[in-house]
Formats: sequence, structure tokens, C-alpha cells
Amino acid sequence: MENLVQEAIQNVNLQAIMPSLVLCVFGMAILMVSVFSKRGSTTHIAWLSIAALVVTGFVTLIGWNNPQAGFAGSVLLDNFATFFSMICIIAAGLTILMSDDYLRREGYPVSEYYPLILFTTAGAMWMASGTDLMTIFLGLEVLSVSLYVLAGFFRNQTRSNEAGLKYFFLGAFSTGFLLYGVALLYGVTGTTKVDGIAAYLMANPEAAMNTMFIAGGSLLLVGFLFKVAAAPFHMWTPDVYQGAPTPITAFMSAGPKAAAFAALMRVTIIGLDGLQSELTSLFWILAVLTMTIGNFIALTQKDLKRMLAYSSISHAGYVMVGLVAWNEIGLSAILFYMLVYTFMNMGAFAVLVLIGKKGEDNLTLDGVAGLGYKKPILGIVLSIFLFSLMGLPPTAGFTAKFYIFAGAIEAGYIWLAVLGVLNSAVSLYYYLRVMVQMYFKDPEEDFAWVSINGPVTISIVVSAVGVLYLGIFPHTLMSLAKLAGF
Amino acid sequence: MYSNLWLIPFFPLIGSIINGLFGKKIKNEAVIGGIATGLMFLSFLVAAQNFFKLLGDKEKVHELVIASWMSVGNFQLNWELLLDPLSAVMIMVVTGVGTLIHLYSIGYMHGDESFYRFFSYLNLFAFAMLMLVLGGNALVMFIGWEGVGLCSYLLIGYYYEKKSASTAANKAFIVNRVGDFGFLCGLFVLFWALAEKGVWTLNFVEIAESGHLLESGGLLITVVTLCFFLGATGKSAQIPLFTWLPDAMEGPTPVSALIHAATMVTAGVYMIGRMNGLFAMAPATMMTIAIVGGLTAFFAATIGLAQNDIKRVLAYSTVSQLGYMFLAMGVGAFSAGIFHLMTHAFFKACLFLGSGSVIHGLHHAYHHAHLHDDPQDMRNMGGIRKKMPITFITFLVSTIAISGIPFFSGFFSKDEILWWSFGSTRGHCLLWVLGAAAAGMTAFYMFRLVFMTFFGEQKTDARAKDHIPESPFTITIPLMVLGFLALIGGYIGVPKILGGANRFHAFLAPVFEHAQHANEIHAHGSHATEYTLMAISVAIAIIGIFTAWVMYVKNPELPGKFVARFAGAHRVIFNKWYIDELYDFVFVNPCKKIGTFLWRGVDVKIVDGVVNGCAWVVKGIGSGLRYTQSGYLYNYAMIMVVGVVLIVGFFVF
Amino acid sequence: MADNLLSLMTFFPLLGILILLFLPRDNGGLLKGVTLAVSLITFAISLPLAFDNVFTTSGGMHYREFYQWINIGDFFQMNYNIGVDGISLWLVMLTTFITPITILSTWDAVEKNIKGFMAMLLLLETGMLGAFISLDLFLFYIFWELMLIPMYFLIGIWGGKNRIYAAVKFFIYTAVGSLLMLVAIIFVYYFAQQSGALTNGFGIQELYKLDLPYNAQFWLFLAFGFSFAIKVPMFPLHTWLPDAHTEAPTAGSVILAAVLLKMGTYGYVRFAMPMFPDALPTFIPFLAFLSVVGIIYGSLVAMMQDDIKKLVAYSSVAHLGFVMLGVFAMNLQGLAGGMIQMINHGISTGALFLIVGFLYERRHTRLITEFGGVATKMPIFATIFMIVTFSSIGLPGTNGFVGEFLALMGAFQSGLRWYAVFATTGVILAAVYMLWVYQRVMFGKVTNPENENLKDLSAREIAIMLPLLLFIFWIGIAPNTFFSKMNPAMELMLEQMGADKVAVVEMHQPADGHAAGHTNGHADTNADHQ
Amino acid sequence: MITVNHYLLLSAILFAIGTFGVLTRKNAIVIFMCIEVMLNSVNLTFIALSRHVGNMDGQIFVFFVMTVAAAEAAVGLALMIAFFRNKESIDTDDFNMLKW
Amino acid sequence: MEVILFYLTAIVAIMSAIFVTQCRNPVNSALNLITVFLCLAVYYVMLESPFMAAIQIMVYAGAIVVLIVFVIMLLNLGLAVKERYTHGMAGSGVLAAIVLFVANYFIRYGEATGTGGSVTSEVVASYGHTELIGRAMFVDFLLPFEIASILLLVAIVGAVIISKREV
Repeated sequence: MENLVQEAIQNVNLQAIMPSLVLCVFGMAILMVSVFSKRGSTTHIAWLSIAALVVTGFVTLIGWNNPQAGFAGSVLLDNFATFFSMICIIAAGLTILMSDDYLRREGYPVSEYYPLILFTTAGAMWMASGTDLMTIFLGLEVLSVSLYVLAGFFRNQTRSNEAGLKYFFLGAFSTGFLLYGVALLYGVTGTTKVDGIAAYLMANPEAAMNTMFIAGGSLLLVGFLFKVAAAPFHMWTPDVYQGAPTPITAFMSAGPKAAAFAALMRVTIIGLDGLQSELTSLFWILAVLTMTIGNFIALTQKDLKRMLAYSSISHAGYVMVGLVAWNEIGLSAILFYMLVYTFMNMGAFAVLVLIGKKGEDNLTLDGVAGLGYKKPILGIVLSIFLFSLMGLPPTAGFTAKFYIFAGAIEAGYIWLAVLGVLNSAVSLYYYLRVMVQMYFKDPEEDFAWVSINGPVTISIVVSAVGVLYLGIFPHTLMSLAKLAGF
Repeated sequence: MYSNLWLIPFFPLIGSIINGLFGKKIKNEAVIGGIATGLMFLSFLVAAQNFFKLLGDKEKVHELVIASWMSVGNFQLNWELLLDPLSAVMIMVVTGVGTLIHLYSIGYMHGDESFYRFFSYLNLFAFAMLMLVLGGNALVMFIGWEGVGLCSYLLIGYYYEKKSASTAANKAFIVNRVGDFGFLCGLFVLFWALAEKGVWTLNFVEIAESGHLLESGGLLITVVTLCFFLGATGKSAQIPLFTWLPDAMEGPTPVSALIHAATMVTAGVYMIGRMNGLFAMAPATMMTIAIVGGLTAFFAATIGLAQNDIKRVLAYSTVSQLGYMFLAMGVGAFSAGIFHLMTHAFFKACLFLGSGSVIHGLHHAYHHAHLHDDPQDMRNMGGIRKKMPITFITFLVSTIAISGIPFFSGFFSKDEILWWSFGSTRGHCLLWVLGAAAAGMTAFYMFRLVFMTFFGEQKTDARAKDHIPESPFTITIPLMVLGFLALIGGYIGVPKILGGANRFHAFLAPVFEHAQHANEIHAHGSHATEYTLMAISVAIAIIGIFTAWVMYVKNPELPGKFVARFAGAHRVIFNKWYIDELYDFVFVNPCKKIGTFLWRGVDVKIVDGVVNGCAWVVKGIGSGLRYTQSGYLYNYAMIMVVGVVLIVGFFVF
Repeated sequence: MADNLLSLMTFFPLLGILILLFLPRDNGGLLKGVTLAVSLITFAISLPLAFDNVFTTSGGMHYREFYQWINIGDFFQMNYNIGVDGISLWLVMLTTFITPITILSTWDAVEKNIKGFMAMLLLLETGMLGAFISLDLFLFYIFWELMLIPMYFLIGIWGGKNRIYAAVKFFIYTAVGSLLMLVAIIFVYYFAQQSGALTNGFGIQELYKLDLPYNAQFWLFLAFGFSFAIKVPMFPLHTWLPDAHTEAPTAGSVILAAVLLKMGTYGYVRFAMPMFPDALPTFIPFLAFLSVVGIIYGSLVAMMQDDIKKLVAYSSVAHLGFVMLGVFAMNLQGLAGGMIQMINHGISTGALFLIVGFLYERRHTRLITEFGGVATKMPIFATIFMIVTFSSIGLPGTNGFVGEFLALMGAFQSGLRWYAVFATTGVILAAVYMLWVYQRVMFGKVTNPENENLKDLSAREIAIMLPLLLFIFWIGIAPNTFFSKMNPAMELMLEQMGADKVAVVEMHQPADGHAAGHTNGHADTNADHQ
Repeated sequence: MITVNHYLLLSAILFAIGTFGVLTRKNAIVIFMCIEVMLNSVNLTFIALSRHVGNMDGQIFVFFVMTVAAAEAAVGLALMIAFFRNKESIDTDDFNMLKW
Repeated sequence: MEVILFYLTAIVAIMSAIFVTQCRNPVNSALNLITVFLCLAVYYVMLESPFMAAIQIMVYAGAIVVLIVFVIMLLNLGLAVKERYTHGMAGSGVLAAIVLFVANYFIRYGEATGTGGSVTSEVVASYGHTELIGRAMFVDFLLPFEIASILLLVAIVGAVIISKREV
């Protein structure tokens, strides 16, 4: 018994889970605080959460260039994980910044909201740093379960309920596939560790012909593809994004998606390296399918949140281009892209948070008519985000897209790049439509929205600065992404 | 030596600028007219000085480089002027006649509200024309070439409030542009052809020197010269591009005299003379020129037979006379062509100015009587000789000159042309027949004009009848000078068989002789033949005059019967052989239709249709795909399962 | 200062935008004044370039600035690499020269959201200047796309009735092309990197030296060419232009015509042609054909327009056809003609759009049928319009002639002889449509009572036009001012394009030399192309 | 002799039945139960393979799957209750506000 | 004996599973679900994993299904809900068949090759299943275990705030 404890303690490496640990501790502490705080006053909880994230951010950054493995190969906090953790932290931070006033406006000043976001972030971190499918799976579940709750957070709002339920059912359904895949992989390789799978594949190349292995691998992918909203597993995205509270939508499109990509990358690039040729051709198809479906359907949308949901699908498609490239450039491009996407998409959503009325029925194309005149600065900022989403210089969206396509072209996927840019061209139309409404149309009604300011502005400013800075001086972060890539 | 050459075009230019910029402020007609005419006269003085200097100079070709214009690689082009006998003759004609017409215009344009504008344009024209004739290389010439086209456009459209005037102006410019297209093509091909041989030049002297590098009679030289000739037909109103000139009569009459009779329209002739070396090397082109010239002379004359507008008759006469000049150039009678150019400038300017004087008088009368009759319609005239004696006399002299009655200027030049067209190595008797027939018709319609205008009953409206004054001296002085020149101008070129020395020919010899020798162009034939031909042509002319007398003085009802008898032919001739309609049908309307089709059909429907169609298809696909997103959970789940099955299947199978 | 002249010039307008941000929104006069001042200062900054004789002696890049910008190890490198040579020099000057004019032209025309308008103009200026001076493909692309945004807003916010359609069409049309170019840019980079030839990022001067296989050049030229062809625009990719021009506000049209369209032609000269010389012979006949079609087609369609602005827009298609033909002639005359014609088109067509703008401001219509007899009411305007018209027609003595003449002459000397013959008919057609519209608008009697009270040009408007007129004559009469600085650069560029492989006549043949050897070579290529 | 393949086949059948149920039923709770059937089939696979492979990882995984199932059940049922409160139904046909 | 037990249980499990998906009354589905769980517990025992069987019964049958039934009762869904079988039926059947086929296919042609682990029947017998589980869980999979606790925490908090009636 003694040596069992010893053995167990030997495996513990707190440094390897320090960020998530800090986050969880904070989360629980905040839960406790929220129990004793006055009902309806959540601002201090929000700021506490921000503080938690800041601390976590520092803790995470300490881990840069200092890879830590631990827990018998369950986690590996390498640069890759750190980078993704930072993305998630940023996403969570921006979400919280835009949440407080929003929740109050919508009538749900519930303090548990913030710890849930923190736990989600922790789950995302486990996904990013997990090297055991079990860790990744549990991280995914923490993330998912919190998000089910957060998506259905407005419990008296049917739309929110519906979003939560749809997300829940489809999520659970996909979990089934994911698990089945893990089971089959486990059967073939005898392990659930990513590097164990890789080692097995290295030792037994014929496993690539083993249908059980292949089926397991592909079912495993399905689980992650579901989370990144790749076609044809994207169906939940528009509905959930539209129904969920806006900050949560923003968060879902950035943080969890980044985490899912992290897990997907770790599993495929490290674990299923032997299947590269098969996987790249699969990703090729899925990438094109994803961006095409996302962009084409987005063309017809009138609801801004829903449109951004489809846009988020298409962006997942672009990111998958990096996965297709399967080379250093492409993979580090994914990191860079996800970070940039976090800024630009969350920025756009933050603007939506700001201009929405209670119930958010006005977040349609017609609803923003004339915005550029009534709120010029808001208009400019939203334009910047939209230009970034389009991928126009000098915004970060462009550098990110450039990075991604550079990866694809370096790997020889020129046609994929061509399809990608043509898709971007299609996407111009619906982003432009927003700007058409903002600038080229006169407002149909007066903007009498419940004007909320405060922390949302911070999140917008941060995002805008991030988008522009990374657009003009992407060098530093690109280098970091390079270091963080495999 | 000849370094003040640049002053010749410079004077009119500054005149134009001064009047153009400040004319509106100056307002005083005397000052404006004085500036314009004075500067023109200064230009004439400089021209005369240079001319006489050249007369006494042994070296006959002088170039003056003013500045570099374009310098791109081997293509080096200067602003340069060239003085040789040919251009010397031309500058004398242009500045001389020009000065007179400026003077005339002061009287003629009196009271016009944009008097300054007129003189600005007129000076600008003089500048352009002088650039044309003095241009030392093809491009400087082309500046003048297009410049005169521009001024012609401006001056035809001078009364821009009249739709017909602006339309005529457009027509003039656009038809000229067709010619310019030829000119440019010729220039390009020539430049390229010479550059192939290592000579990068557009300089006339150098072109003349290196012309021999090209194959004589070869395709290239033929193409080059044909292109240039196309340019010439545009500017000089030859078949097929003559239609603009009659319409150009919409401009004020001095303009018609200066531009559309004396100077600009002869630019084509001058250009052929300037490049005679090249043309001489292309017999096929020469033949074409001769035929086109002859035909133009003939056809224009036929049209002239039936016109009633005094200026239109003169216009067709001009076309016809230009045809003569081209005939001359085509048969190799370069100096004869230039000679005719000069004499034509005298008598035709005089005729136009005379008609202007008549119109001016009638206009005055109508104005006085508050009538709105057409002062240009000959059917309203008659018997004016008593009212306007000076006009009448000068007009009559010029008419005799143009009819080719011996010892008037037109006789010498026309006769030399006819002789060459018969006797030249490049000539043909049929060309002579064309020329002679045209000469007869010319005599007929010119005298028809004189008879209808100046003789017989005064058919003007009674109220205006007695208010026709003789024109002021600014008008009559130029008339007299030009009439005098029309009378004696021919004596500098009296042919040898009539005992003259043909000094004109000798003076131009340095320009033309080389080409003529090199290409064996000369007129041959016995003196007897020459005399016979001369006699025949004179006889034809006299018959023409007589017929006119019979029809318009003796039996004024005869023309009516005649018209009734040959109604079809008359209609054709009266309507100018329906050439305008033909062009409308063949070029103008199809162009408009094609333009509309390209716009509405190709541009909007096809090109934009494809573009918008793409967008439409994309959007259509989008809205189709959109319905996959049904909102129903089980559909979503099913699509997921399909995806799973496909992915697993993708790997497994 | 002199070291960073180009940067200063390029980014000074951005500084202007910053200043604008802090000015009160409703003080239009102040905003316009400040913007004008900024643009004039920019012009002043750029002036030393025009007077620098270094361009006459050396065709290389001058005023170089080189800073490392993005350097991701072996992934990719982008540098802030700028400079001008004789080719870009005048385009830069044109840009700095035209911008103050357009700003002045908006004085009375723009009333709504002046601040935004001015900011967009300045942003556009930065974009244009940057694109002309970039020597790094990546940098070029950024500026290239940067131009899209302000133009989009200029059309969309301050445009006419159908502005949204036009703006979106403009944006997407051009973006499609440039996105494909982006792929090509990346591709050429990695191709170069893999062949080990590349040391210095996307620097075009290094890329010039690449010897790519024909196949790659083919596709790359196609991608670059497509993008530039849209911008030029060449037939049949031109349909965005009439819409954009018609709907854009005057200032937008002027800038669009004067500078933005030059991006396409400049792109050919600077990027597509010298970078992929081997693919050139394959494409030139095709592109030259499209240019000629553009000339004739543009002219014929222009002829039938009932909207003056649309007419001018279509005439641009024709004019740019001359530019392209000259450039594709691949000899010094043709290139010089093309280059100078770019400037000319900027001046003449810019002036035409200003003129249309003057009319529009007075009458709020651009339909030709609404006018007639304007010359009586506006004599000064008529004179200026006349001069510009003839400049556009290409009357000798005006700028248009020099460009068209040299372009055609160059084409005649190359294998494009027959194309050039057809192109020359454009000279006739230009006269037809320009004079016809002039006649219909200006001549005749005033039939429409609304035209009775037209006021002639104000002093400001005359001041706008005078500089343009000056250059119309300057280039027409003394184009050597411009050629002398362009020549060395063009010679260098032609060498890079492999002109000797394509061109028919050897350009560096001394004038007195004999050309026996060249005729043979010419006969062969000639046969190939016809 | 019962081999691992028997178990795998059985669990595949159960998985398919569960999937089928998810696809066809419209009662949210029944769908949830079908998902539970799927998860259970996975569990069976895990344990069978765990025995076959000879290590405990699979069984541990089953342990966590159960945890997850429990957690999901809690959250899912809570969501259903919330939805039911608003719409008086948990029929998936009534999840129809968000579409297209 | 073992074979018969396997097949018998399999039949019961499959039938119950089908009933789960087909019963019109959710309560019946829930009861059938319990049967499925119990059958699986039987298999776990057969697979020498008694601890997992116990957990299966306790967690699944004891907790989750009870929760489900509780909710069914709470929402009073009993007989009220009418099932509507629509177009989805046929297509779903086909899809399910494909899933079955694919599963069958890869099991037939695939192979669970990862054998050779240390935990054989003897080891299980000698150490006891529970100890093995415990050892694996607290030595090798400590982190997932901890994460599971967070997961449950999240679920509880979530369930509470979602199902709370008022804000």
C-alpha cells in the first residue's frame, strides 16, 4: 500500500497541469464566493474571474519553452498546449468582459456563469494538453457539459433552451462515436495514449490496413470534427450559435473550437501520423466541403449571429486547410489562425453584444442599418473585424489566411488553396452585406438600444488592437506559433 | 540663315493665344482683327523674306531643329522645320492668302458676338497649316495635319447653336480621322520598314535619302503610300472621303475660302508632293491616285451641276479641282499639281470670298427687311452685278480662270495637268478624258453660278431687293488682290510650248526631279499633240460656258425642262449620288447598331449576365443548402450518421 | 529625411487621417482644408523625385528602403522593401498630383460625412502610393488590397442610386482576381525557395532572376494576369468599371480612372511580365487580341451610351487597350507609349470625370439628353471640355497623341502588327464618340429650360482643371521630360522581360547600323505571331 | 468458445440499435435513453477489449464513461425540464425555433 | 454453458434495446433500458470484471435510469406523448443497417491486435478486480479521475442553475 501511494505520487507533476489547476481552484473559490454574494450582483464575480484568468495566463506563460509531462503520460504541457491554452484564456477573458452587462440586460445575473466559463476553459486546456485519449475525452466532456449549460443558460428563453438541448443531444451523440472510436483504437493498439498509438503504428505499419484501426481512427475524428464544426458535423453550429447567449456563442466559436483543433491535431499529427496520406485526402474533402457549405449558406442569412455561425463553419474549413498541409507551416498556421480568429470573431460578437437590445431581436441585417453613422466608432470597429474575417490586409485575418494557404501551397495543395481563396471571395459578399447595411443604408429606426458600455468596450478594443497589430506586425506571434507547432 | 523660320508659325500662334485668352476682355473688333491680321501679315513678311532668300540660295533644302520632342531609344524625334522650294511656295500661299482672308474676315464677321473666338481659331488654323507645310518630319507635319483638322472642326462648328453646323463639324473631323488612320498606318509601316533597314527616322529629308532602301514597286512601299494616300483622301476630300467638304460649308464663308478651298484641303496634295520620292517608287499607288483623282474630278463636277446653294457649288468645284491635283500627282506631274494648288488657291479663295460678299450683302438685305430667306440659295439671286460691281468683276475673273480660258491662271496649271495625264509615262488617255470632261462641266456649272447670281432678273424678295450694298473695303480689297492673282498667277508657270520658261517648274525641280528621274516619270509626246489637246480642252470649256449661257441667260426655262426630262439622273446628281446615304447605310448605322448590340447584348446580357449568373448560382446553391438546416434534431443526427458512414467507408473501402 | 522619403510620402496621408480623427465632424471646411493641406504636403514630399536626375542615368531602383518585417525562419520572409524607378516614378507623381485635385473637386460636392470621405481619400492615397513603390510581392499585395477598402466605401456611401450594386460588384470582382494572385504569390515564393534561388523574401528583384520552368510560368502568369486584367480592365472582365464609375462620386471616379486602373497595367509591367518572361510569348497574342477587342468594343459601346459618365468609363476600356497593346509590344517605343499613356489616361480621363462632375453638380443628372447648348451658358467650361476631349481623342500636341502614337508604333514594330492596324481604328472611333457626346451636350440651342441658369466654372473649378490642362500640353509638346527618366528603367525592364525573345526589332541597334541580321529573326517571329 | 469478436459484434449491434433509436424517435427522453444504449455498447466493447488486450485501461475508461453519462444525464435532463417548462413538450419536433 | 449464457443474454439485450427504441411509453423504454444494463452487467461478470458489473448496476440502473424515470414522471409524459413515425423511419433504418454492416465488416476483417497485456485471468484472480481497478485509477489515471470530479461538479452546478425556476 505504501509503495502504491509512492507510485501514485511519483506520477504527479503539478507543473504539467498548473494552468488548469489554478483555473479550477479559482473556479471553485469563485463558486464559494458566489454563494455568499448578494443575488443579482455579479460584477465582482466577473472581475474575480478576469483576475483568475490573468493569473492563469501568467502561469501558463511560465510554461512556455518548458515542456512538462506528468500523470503517467496523461498530459504534456508543451508549447503547443501553452499556445492553445492562451487562446482559450484570451477567449474566456473576452467572453467574461462582454458578459456582465449583457447578462444583466438579458435578466440573468447569475454568478455561476463565470465559474462555468472557467471550468470550460480548464476543460479546453486539458484537451490541448492531454496526451491520453482519456484526458482528452474528459477535457472534452468538461468543456461540453459546461457549454451545454451555458448554451441553455437563459432557462426561460425557449431559444436558449433549444440551443442547449440541440447541443446536448448532438454532442452526446457524437460522444458515442468518439468513444466507440477510442474503444476500437484501444482494441488494436492496447493503449489510449496518443504516443502509444503512434508507437504502435510505427512498429506495426500494417495496422494501417487493419479496418478496426482505421474505423476506430475515423470515428475518433468524428468526435473532434463535431466540435470544430466541420461539415457534415456542423449541423448543430448555426442553431446553437444563434440560440445561445451571445458571449457564449463568441466563446464557443473561439475557445472550444481551438481546443478541439488542438486535440484533433495532437491525435492526428502525433497519434495517427502513419495514416497521413489517407487523412490528408479526407481533410482535403472535408475542408472544401466545410468552407463551401459555411460560406454558401451564410450568403442567405439575415440573422447576424446565425450568419457568423456559418462564417465560423467556413473558417473551420480554412483552418482544416492547414491540417491538410500537414507540414510545419500549415500546423503552426493553425495556431496563428485560431488566435487571430479569436480576436476577430470575438470582436465582432462583442459589437453585437453592444448593439443588441433585450432579447436580441434586432441583431439582423436590417437591424444594423445606418449603424456606421449613428455609432461611427462602433461601425469602424465592426468593419475592421469584418475585413479581418474576409481576410483583407492589413488586418490579421489576412496574415492568418496567408499563413494557412502558404502551408497548403508549400505542401503542394495548390488547388485547395485556389478553392480556398475562391471561397473567401464568396464570403466577401455576406460580410460586405453587413457593411452595406451599416454604411450604405439609412437607419430604419432610431437606435434606442440599452446602451451598455464598460467592460465590453475593453473586449472590443483588445480585439481590435489584436486584429490590427497581428495584421501589421504578425512577426512575433508567427514566430511563437512556429515554435509551438509540432 | 533661316533661323527665323520658326517665327512664321509662331506669329499666328501667339495671335491665337492672345485672342483666345483675352479676346473676350478686349471686345474691340478693330483691335482683335488687327492683332490677328497684323500677326498674320508679319508671318507673311517673314515667309516672303525666307522665300526670296531661298530663291537666291543655291542650297535649296534647309532644316531647322527647334527642340527635341520625343526621344525613346532609337526613336529620336525633333521639333524641326524644313524649308525647301515646295514648302516655300506653300508658306507664301498660306500666309498670303491667309492674310487676305483675315483682312476679309474683319469685315465679314463684323458684329458677330464671338468675334474674338473666330480670329483665335483662324490664327490657330494658320499656325497649324504652317506647321503642316513647314514640318521637317512626318510627325510635326502630322501635328499640323491634325491641327488643321481641329481648326476646321472648330470653324465649321463656329455657329455651334445650329445643329447642322455642329454635325458638319463632327463629320468633317471624323472623316478626316479616317484619313488620319491611313496616315498613321502609313507612318508606322514606313517607320518600321525603314527601321528594319537600320534607319530610324521620320525626317523627310532622311526618308527621301533612304527611300531607295525599300524595294521599288514592292508591296511594302505600295502599302505605305496607299496608307498615306488614304490620309490624303480624307484631308483633301477625295473619293471615298469627300462627303465632309460640302457639309463643311456650314462654317463662315472666310473659313470656306481659307480652309476648304485654299489651304487645308490641299494638304493631301502637298503631302504627296512632300513624299514624292516614296510615291514615285510605287506605280500601283500612283495609278490609284490618278484614277481616284480623275474620278473625283469628274463626279464632283457632276454633282456641282445640280446644286443650288452657292457655296455648295463652290465646294463641289473644290472637290473636283482637288481631284485634278491628285490626278496630277498620280501621273507624276508633281510640280503641275502644286502649280494648280497655288492657282486654285487664288481663284477659289477669290470665288469663295466673292460668294461670301454676295451672301453678306444679301444677308444684310434680308436682315434689313426682317426676312428669313436663305441668303445662299442661288435661286433667290440674280442681277446682283449692278449692286456689287467689284465683287462681280473679281468673281468673273476667277470664274474664267477656273474654267481654263487661256491666259488666265487656271489655264496654265490645268492644261499642264491634262497634258501630263495624257502624255506621262504614268498617264493614260482615259485619265485625260475624265479630266477634260470634268473641265467642261466645271466651265458649265461655274458659269451657271455666275449667270444665276449676277445676271438676269433680280429674284430676291422685293422688300430686300434694294438694300443690297457693296461690301466694305476690308472685303473688297482681298477680293481685288485675289482676283488680280487669279488673273496673272499663272504666268510664273507658262509652259515652254507657249513660249514661257515655266519658272515654277524649275523652282520646284530640286524637290521633284530626283524622284521623277529615278523612276522614269516624264511626259512625252509631240508638240502637235500638246497643242491639239490644249485646243480641245479650251474648246470644251467654251462649249461649257456657252451651254450655261444658253440655259441660264437665254432660255431660263430650259433647265426646268431638262430636269423634267432627266428626272432620275437629276435626282441622283442633286442628291450627290446618294453617297451620304450610302455611308449612313454601310458605316454609320451598322456602327450604331453594333454599338447598341455590344452594349445591351454583349455587355449587359452576356458578360454581366455571366458575372451576375455566377453570383446567382452561388446564392441559389446557398439557399438550397440552407434547407438542409431544417432545425429538426433527427435530421441533424441523420446527416451526422451519413457523414460517419461516409468517412468510415472512405477509409475502410 | 531623404533616406525615408518614400515612406514619408506614403504614410503621410495616414498621419492626415489621424489628424482628421480629432477634428470636429461638422466643420466641413476645416476638414477639407486639412485634407487638402495633407495631400499637398504629400505632393510636395514627392516632388524631389520628379526632379531627381538619377533616373535619367540609371534604370534601377532608387530611394530604396529595406527593413525586415516578417521573418519566420524558413517559413517565409517579408520585407518592407520599397523603391522607385523610372517606371513607377511618374505613376507615383501622378498619384500625389491627382489626389489634391480630387480633394479640391469635392469641395462642394460632398456634404454627407465629410470626415469619412476625406479619410477614405487619404487612405486610398496611401494604398496607391504603397502599391507603386513596393518591391516586395507581399507588401505589394497588402497595399493592393488596401486600395479596395476605401474605394468600396467611396462608391458605396457617396455614390449614386445604384451604388450598392456597383460597390459590391467592384469589390468582389477585383477581390476574386487578387485572391488568385495571392495564391500565385505564395506559389512563386515556395517555388523559388525550393529551387534554392530565393534569399530575400518576396523581393521582386530576386524573383526576376528566377528561372522558373515554363509550365509554372504559364500558370503563374495566368493568375497574375487575370488579376491585373480585371483591374485594367481588359475585355471581357470590364463590366465592373462602368457600374463603378457611374455610381462613384466624382472624386472616386477620378481616382479610380486616374490611378487605380493603372494598377493593372503597372502590375503587368512590374510583375507579371518580367517575372514570367517565358510564358509571355504564349500569352501576348491572346492578350493583345483582348486589348484590341477592348479598344474597339469599348469605343463602340461608349458611342451608344446615354450617360456621360458611363461613356467616359467605356472610353477608359478603350484607352487602356492602347496601354496594354503598347506594353505587349515588348519594345521600347511600345512600352514608353504604354507608360506615358497610363499617365495621359490618368490626366485626361480624370479631367473628363471632373468635367462630368461639374455638370452633375449643377444639374444632378448625367443623361446626355438632358443637356444641349451648354456651351452658350458656360464658355470657359466649353473650352476646357474641348481641350480635354481632344486630349482624349489623341490630338497631336496633346498628351493623348504621344501615348497612342508610341504605343501603336511600338506595336507596329513588334509581332503585333495586325493587331495594331485594328487598334488604330480606335483613333477614328474615339473621335466619333467623344465628339458626338460633346456635340450633344455642348452644342445646339439650349432646349432644356433647366439649363438656362447654368453657371460657368468657378475660380476653384478652374483652378482644379488648370494643372491638368498644363500637363495635357506639357506631355503633348515636351514628353521628353518624362521619357528621359523612364527610358533607362524601361530598357532594364525589357531586358528582364526577355524582349529579345519576343520583340521583333532589336532595340539597341545603333541608328546607322545595318540590319541584315535582324530581318531574318523578325521574319520568323512574325510568322509565329500572325 | 466465446471470443472477443462475439462481444464486439454484440456491442456493434447494440450501438446500431441505439443509433437507430436516436434517428427515429422524437421524444427527447427516449432519444437520451438510446444514447445511453450506445454508450453502454461502447462500454461493453471496452471491457471485452480490456480483457482481450490484458490491461485495465479500458475498464478505467468505462468508469469515466459512466461518470460522463451521469453528468450528461444530469445536465441533459435539466435542460429538458427547462425546455418543458417553456413549451410544455419535449418532442424534438418542437425544437423548431432555430433553423435555416 | 458459457456460450448459451452469452447468446441468451445477447438475445435479451438486443430485444430490450429494440424495445427501448420502439416502446411508445417512455416508462417502458426506461424499464427496458434497465434490462439492457442488467444484461451488460452479466457480460461484465463473464468478462471477469465484477467490479464494473457492480458499478454498472449501481450507476446506470440505480442512478441514471432512476433519474430518467423521475424526470418522466415529473414531466408527466407517461401516456400523453403520442409517437409520430414519419419519413425519418425508413431512412434511419437503412442507415442503422449500414452502421451494423460496417461494424460487422471491420470486426470481421479487422483484428484486435493489441494483446499481450499483463492483466491475465490469473492476475485478476490473484489480485482481485477491484484492486486492479483502484491501482490503475490512482496510479496511471489519476488526472482523469480528478477531471471527472470537476466534470461532476460542473454537471451539478449546471443542472442546478438550469432547472432552477426563478433567476
